Amino acid sequence: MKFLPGLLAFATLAGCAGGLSDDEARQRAERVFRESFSHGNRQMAAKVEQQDEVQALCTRYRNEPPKDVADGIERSQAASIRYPASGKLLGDWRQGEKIAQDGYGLRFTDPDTQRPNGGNCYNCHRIAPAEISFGTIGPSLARFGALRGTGEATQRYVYGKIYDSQASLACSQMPRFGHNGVLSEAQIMHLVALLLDPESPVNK
Amino acid sequence: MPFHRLLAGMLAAAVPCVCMAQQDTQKEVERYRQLLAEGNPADLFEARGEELWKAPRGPKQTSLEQCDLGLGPGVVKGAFAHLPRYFADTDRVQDLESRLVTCRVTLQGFKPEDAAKNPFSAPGRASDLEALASFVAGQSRGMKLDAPLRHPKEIEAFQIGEQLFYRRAGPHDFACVSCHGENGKRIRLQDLPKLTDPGDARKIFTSWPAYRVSQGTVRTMQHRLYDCYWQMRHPQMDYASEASIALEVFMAKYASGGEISAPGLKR
Amino acid sequence: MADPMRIRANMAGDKVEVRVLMSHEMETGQRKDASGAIVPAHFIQNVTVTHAGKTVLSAQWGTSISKNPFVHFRFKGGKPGEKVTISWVDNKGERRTDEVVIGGG
Amino acid sequence: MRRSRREFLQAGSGAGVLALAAAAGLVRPGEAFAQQWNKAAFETKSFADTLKALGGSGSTESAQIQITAPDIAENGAVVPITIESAIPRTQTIAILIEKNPNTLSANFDIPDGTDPFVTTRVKMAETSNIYAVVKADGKYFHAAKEIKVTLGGCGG
Repeated sequence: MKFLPGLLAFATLAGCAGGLSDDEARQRAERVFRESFSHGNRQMAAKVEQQDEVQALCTRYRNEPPKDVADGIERSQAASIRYPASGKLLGDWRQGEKIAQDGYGLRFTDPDTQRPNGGNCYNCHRIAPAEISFGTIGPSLARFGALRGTGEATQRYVYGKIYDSQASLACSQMPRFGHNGVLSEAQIMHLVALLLDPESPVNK
Repeated sequence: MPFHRLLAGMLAAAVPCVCMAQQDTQKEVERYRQLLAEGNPADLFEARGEELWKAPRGPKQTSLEQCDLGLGPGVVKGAFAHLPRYFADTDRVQDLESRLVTCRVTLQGFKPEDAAKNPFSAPGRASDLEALASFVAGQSRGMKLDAPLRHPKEIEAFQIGEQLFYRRAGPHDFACVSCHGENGKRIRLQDLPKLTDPGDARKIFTSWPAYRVSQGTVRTMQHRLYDCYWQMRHPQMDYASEASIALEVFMAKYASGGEISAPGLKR
Repeated sequence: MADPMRIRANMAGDKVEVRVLMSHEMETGQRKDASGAIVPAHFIQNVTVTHAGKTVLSAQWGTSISKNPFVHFRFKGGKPGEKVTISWVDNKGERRTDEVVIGGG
Repeated sequence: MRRSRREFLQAGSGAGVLALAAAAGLVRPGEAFAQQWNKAAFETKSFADTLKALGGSGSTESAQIQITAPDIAENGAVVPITIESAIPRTQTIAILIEKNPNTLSANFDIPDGTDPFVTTRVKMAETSNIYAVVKADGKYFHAAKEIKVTLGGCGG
């Protein structure tokens, strides 16, 4: 709250000196954005220039959408989740651990090869206790299965959360790994196993 | 109930041991940083930057000593403490690096594309702009950052920067705020400043450019932003682009009053 | 030619405290460049520090000393105003010598 | 012992830097170095082999050697290490890193009048034991410390 006086002063200043209206600022920002990635990969640029509806709404509401907007996002995202046709949701936790550690993929320096994308999970979550280098943007997932149970309902929940985090929490900071095609069905299953398999170090 | 709240409750039992391990790790990482602090290789870059600043270069074989960094031609001391700012001669808001490019063009006669060439070093390939930025920033060390929004274009830049800070896009749905919107968070072991919190912003924004031990080189604020967008799965951000400067103006507003410690020393 | 070292030598009690940063890539010979080619080893092998004609520290280094090396040590017998000279030579025969005047405590 | 960076710079920007500038051209090709480079020792792959290459036939663990280093290094490219020996007549201090491709990192000669103390920074390929090997009065002593190397940033 220390900053409040500054903010107020700024608001006043902006009011007096003109400044841009919110809509003007948004439009200007979009133009500036397009002009500021002009030398990069055009395909990538086209993708980031055009936000999808969820990205645009979360941007507009700064990740705190009003209830009706949030409900709409959660509904549309829940409907987008594709569960494995086999009905099987648990993969191999060992592969899950590798995916959780791996940060490869989709950066402009990552060559377009057959190497699958990583999940970057440890960047934000504590997962297996042996890994001390973990982030804290998301909640700790240590002992997840031991605490939460490993039944089918939990499996479906975890699969869905990784597939599209915004199905259960609109404007969550967590990437929509399945919805955006970052991780494959099999990769998500391996991550479900990492969290839920009783043999996984996460639950030891 | 949202997943993360549910989890927080469920995991309460496991928390004590988690915290203990986390505290030990944090303490050791802190010690690592302290042990490094007694000799910052950024010194080497500052020294090289000072030489470059004074050396006649470019088609006009002129030094940069008469460069106007905002406090008038030839004034380096304290100039970095008031950047980014509006410059009448270019009629735009400029940060340190964009201004260095301008001076290389106007004073030394470089073509704009040559003046902005090789902005980031790589192993075995030093960058003059990096060294120059280290030198100029070091000339404001210990001073307070004071970049008020006076000119209408500075106010507009702040507003544009603010919009960009929250703009989510790309395959990971990331925006700047994804990592820099809350206090006390980290990526892996790296602490993340909440850039709209003056407490964090004053400490962090003012420590760039900084020597990155993981990179073995100084990285500038432009490089920091370029790298953030790389991690965000965006394309290459143009050097000294309007978006980068708008974001700097946005951050500088919250960081104002912070003591400049640049060039800093980081992981 | 390599960039100058940054040397600091100051009295601490009856000893001279020396800290030096050297500008050097310290290539291991194991790193690959963007095209996948091995970057040849390039690293400082010998460091010698002298004061008043006497060696006060010498070192042999391998490739695992960090890029832009840092050394801190102390010796007896120096006085403010006297010089400390530091030299290095790398595996390609490149050399650099710099000196500094000992400062007060 | 830790000094702020500012002190470092202030001291460095006084008389020191002037002398340094004056010395900048003083590179004398052919200047003799006090010692050779022990190629064989720097190619060894284990503690025992390094010790042998340095001229030792055996080594005693000693509590009089102190290694100051972080338990966890945020980045293996730069790991700060201080070694201090309280063993009388310390002649050399070597730094060995068990799991690096080559074990020996550095060997410092400590003449009379120089403290048996040195700080430097080393690269570590992975979590590993590091050894400080001290030669004192012709005999070899050592101490060990494990340093964990972690992935500090966004990772790759």
